[in-house]
Amino acid sequence: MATDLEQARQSIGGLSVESVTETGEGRRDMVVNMGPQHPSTHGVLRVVLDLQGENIVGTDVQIGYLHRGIEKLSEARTYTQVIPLTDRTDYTAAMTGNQGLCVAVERLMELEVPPRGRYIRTMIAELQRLASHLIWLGTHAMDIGAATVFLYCFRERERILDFFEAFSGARLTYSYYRVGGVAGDAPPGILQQIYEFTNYFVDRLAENEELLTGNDIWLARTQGVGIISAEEAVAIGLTGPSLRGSGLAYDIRKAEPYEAYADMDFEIPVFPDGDVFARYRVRIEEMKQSVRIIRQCIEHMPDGPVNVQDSRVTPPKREVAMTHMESMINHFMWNIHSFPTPKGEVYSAIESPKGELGYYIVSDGSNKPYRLRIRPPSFCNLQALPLLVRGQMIADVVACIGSIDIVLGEVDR
Amino acid sequence: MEWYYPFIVLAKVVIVLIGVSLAAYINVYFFRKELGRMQSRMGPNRVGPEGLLQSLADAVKMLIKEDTIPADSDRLLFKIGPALLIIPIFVAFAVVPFSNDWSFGQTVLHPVISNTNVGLLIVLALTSMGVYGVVMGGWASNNKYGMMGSLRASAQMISYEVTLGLSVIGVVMLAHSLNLGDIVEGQASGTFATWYIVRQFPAFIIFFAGIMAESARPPFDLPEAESELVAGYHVEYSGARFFIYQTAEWSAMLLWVCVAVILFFGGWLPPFGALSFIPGWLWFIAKCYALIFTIIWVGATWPRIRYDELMTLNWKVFLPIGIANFFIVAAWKTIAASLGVGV
Amino acid sequence: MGLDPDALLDRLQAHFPEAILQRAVARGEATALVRTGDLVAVATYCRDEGELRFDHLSDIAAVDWPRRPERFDVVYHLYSIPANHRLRLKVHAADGQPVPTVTAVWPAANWLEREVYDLMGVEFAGHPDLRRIMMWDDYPYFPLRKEFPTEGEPDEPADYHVSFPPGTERV
Amino acid sequence: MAKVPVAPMIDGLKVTFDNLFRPPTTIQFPEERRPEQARERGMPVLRSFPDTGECRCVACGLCEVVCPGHCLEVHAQPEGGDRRVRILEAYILDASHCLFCGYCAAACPVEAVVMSDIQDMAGFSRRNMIFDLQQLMELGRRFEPTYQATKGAVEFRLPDPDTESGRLLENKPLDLSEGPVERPTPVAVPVRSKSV
Repeated sequence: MATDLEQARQSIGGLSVESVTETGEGRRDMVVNMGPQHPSTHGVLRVVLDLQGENIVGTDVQIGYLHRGIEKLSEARTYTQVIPLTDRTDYTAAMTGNQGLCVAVERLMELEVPPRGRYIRTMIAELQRLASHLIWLGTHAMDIGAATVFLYCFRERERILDFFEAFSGARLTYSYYRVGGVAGDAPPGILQQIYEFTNYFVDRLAENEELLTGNDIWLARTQGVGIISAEEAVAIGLTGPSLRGSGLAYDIRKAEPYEAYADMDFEIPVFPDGDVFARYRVRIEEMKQSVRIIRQCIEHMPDGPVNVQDSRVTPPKREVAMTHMESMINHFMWNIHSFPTPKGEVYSAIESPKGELGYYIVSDGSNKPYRLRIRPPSFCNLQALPLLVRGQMIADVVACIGSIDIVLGEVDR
Repeated sequence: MEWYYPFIVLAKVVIVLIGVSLAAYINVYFFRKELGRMQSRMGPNRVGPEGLLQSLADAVKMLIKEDTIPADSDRLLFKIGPALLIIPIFVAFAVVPFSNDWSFGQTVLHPVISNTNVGLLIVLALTSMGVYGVVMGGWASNNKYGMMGSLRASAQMISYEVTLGLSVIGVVMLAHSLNLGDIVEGQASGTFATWYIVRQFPAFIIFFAGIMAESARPPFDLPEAESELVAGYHVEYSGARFFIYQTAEWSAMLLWVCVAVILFFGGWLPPFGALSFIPGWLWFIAKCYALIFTIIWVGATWPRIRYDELMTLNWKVFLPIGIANFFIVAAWKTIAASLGVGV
Repeated sequence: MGLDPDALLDRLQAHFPEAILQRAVARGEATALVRTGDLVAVATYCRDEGELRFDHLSDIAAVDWPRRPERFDVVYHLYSIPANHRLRLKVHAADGQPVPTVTAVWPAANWLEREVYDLMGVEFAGHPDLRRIMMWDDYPYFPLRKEFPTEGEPDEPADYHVSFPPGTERV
Repeated sequence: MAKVPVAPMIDGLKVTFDNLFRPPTTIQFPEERRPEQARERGMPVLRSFPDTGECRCVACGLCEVVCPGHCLEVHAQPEGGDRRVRILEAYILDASHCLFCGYCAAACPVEAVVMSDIQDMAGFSRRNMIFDLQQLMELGRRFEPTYQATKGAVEFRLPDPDTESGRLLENKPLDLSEGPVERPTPVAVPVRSKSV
């Protein structure tokens, strides 16, 4: 167990946390590679921990094991073809990956999605938030040792995936959003089922909360663990529920409403403590708010088209494709060339379940993005991990990783 | 002493060994099934009817798997680690009485291998030995997670030995004996009101937590906490040696449950005199499984406790309660003796 | 929303008449091209000035324009949580010309700059820990540059893609 | 852990105990399956005409173009010296690169390639994931009844019947007076299919 001083890398996000590796009390006994194969690093995260006993004196987070070059691949694909790639970024919330891209392209092309499309997209996004938070809750609880919650959460999530399958035909990589709308209108009867599901879900969420929120062991494991102050959180780039757990009410759904969020009545849960428990509470309360939004969407679901009425971006109908020479040419041209976008650049951010999901698109006027940059919330949130775990124990590292809700597919892209 | 006496002992040993091993596998099945149903799953249901042969299939699988020894490990310690854990536990079953005495005419058969006067001490002493197996296994595997697991295990088991020992002192003082059979007889009055769980409830809570920590059941499964230490002290073990570790863990739980039933739940005694037509060994088994059910239930519900909290809980909560319990029982006995009241 | 884009840029230009080389407003987004040497000063001003208060660095991206002498755009997306407005800062950088780091202004820039360095090859002067972050340490290319082929460099280890001429028997 | 475990922990025990008596939510997968959704996007397969057994594919190559994963290959040969007539020579799907996005099915003008309900594909070799024309047609024949049953809902990209997006130029509305044809046939275009 010789300590390799060469590995003493202190990557602590530029904040001045003094290195305690080799001096005096902060002596390091052991270097442990947590990951890339470890049950609770949520994929292929590698955390190099400098340990003194079970206490952590240094952290180096290493990523890149899942890097697939999605940004590079996008440059060789039309905007429509990029949509399936965005599924593969945050695969626990693939809908929001689609959504982020589509909102950005719509902003680039200055399109206005019709109301029904916006409502469906909002509802789907909130269902996706539920599904994503359920995975987070399950894995977070399992990391802390409550394996039962994990299975309960997946039980509820299956129901949501059933809805997604009815909408899109897939259970994980949906590719459901389209530029200017969605791929298809809601199947008949599904809205009623979703409404009934929300009632069921609220009960089940209360059950999960009973297992965790008041439990003394859970409190002992989460309260006062992984504290990050609001100033530090902003400085290190935390967004989403992780930031709101530090007491800052920054939510893009309120700050810069997109889709139909301007019409919705909901609150932004904020807890000021900045510890693991606060972030847990934020997400639990957020699920309740998501249920509210879903219900409002269904109650006020407008009629009409779900796609923008613009022949530039809306795919032609197949029925007419084979009836007329020109319509067939149009069909082929649209499918081969997709649609061009005006020259320019746009940065559009949406509130994904993990935080601020930004798409920066530079267009050179062609049908493919000249440069497509994804601002991944997980990536920026993971950067805060060394701050969260200072002075904690190994068991807390696991709790902290869970509490910032990272997905390595999005971190590495 | 009759000539056949050694054969009877030998027969008892064989029966207990087989019975304990069998019970360990039944427990694994019971555990999986109960956990499955609590988690809205089905549990094993593929191998055999209702999955009854799942544990057997797992055992066969583990026994025929390749047995790997990591490079640069301490091969000797790595090999004897599992044995050091399992042997003391099986030996300790020698002093556990499973039922009341059976009489065949003139002959009385004690359903215990060794009806010794210091049975409880032997159990405590032997189970303390088990920690060496864990420490050796974890340390010899030359794995950091294994070492941390074994460090945690040693600290946890040694600490909880203390409170465990302390919690049974009250029972021993009330029963005036360290013989496990006598402790059960000390609770006999026809109803469950004289069981020591009623008179020694705080001691039982400590004892219960202690046995969960000793047998590393969740929420005290820190030595092998899979989300932190991957698999803890047996992270490098595979095949037959892993199988021995698993068997030892389940047997240890069984042993502790048996002891708990004897100490606090009146062993084979029925809860009401009217129910005494049911044989004692059935009562014993029923009580054991009720306790195992509870252990699994708690493990399925509560999150894992953190290492420092585990220690805090032991030394700052359980130890003072145990000491207070000891003094209260001692004072009560002294007062009662001076008043001439039986206890 | 907070300040409108034009007012934002006016304020910035008033304070840095030299350093702001260009300004643009498109689709409600304000963009300022900053002289590379003045980046840290502008960034600090953006963060600290009373009405701007860009406390949140959303993103750092780099865009490659191979035919331009200063071929890289490094793009900083700023957001102000208290004031709720956004600003895009841009600097130009030639190949091999380092860009001053903003890690001292926003610690969040640490990984973002590392990623830009890793994938685009823009160096950041003064960065505390400029290592590769996605690719492995001795990887020889910068994969997001335009000259890097999408399918990977030819001398990389062969990937799993197999081409199947028609009639190939399936194994 | 300064406090003694209190009521909330007992509440948690109640939850797990309640679940002990609820029916399990899992299903026994290979024997039981979830009800299939009409829009299910499984593996792409090729349909053929039931009467002649010929593949519907007209070798236009549109699916190859729209595929984001570049997993489709359509090989066509001009018949004789006539460049206007293309014969489908080979159709190769590399399912290990397939994203299951359904773009090929959406783009196909003759509904030849469709997304089937085949979800459980597994093989011991990467080459097992490569399907040729005959295999895709065989799978398509098996899928045909399901396709007919769920056809309406599979129509995946038609958000609104009022969308006049079929027109080529915005100022030149399309004449739809003929009404939609009942079954699109390859005869309508100057290409024809021929299975190899």
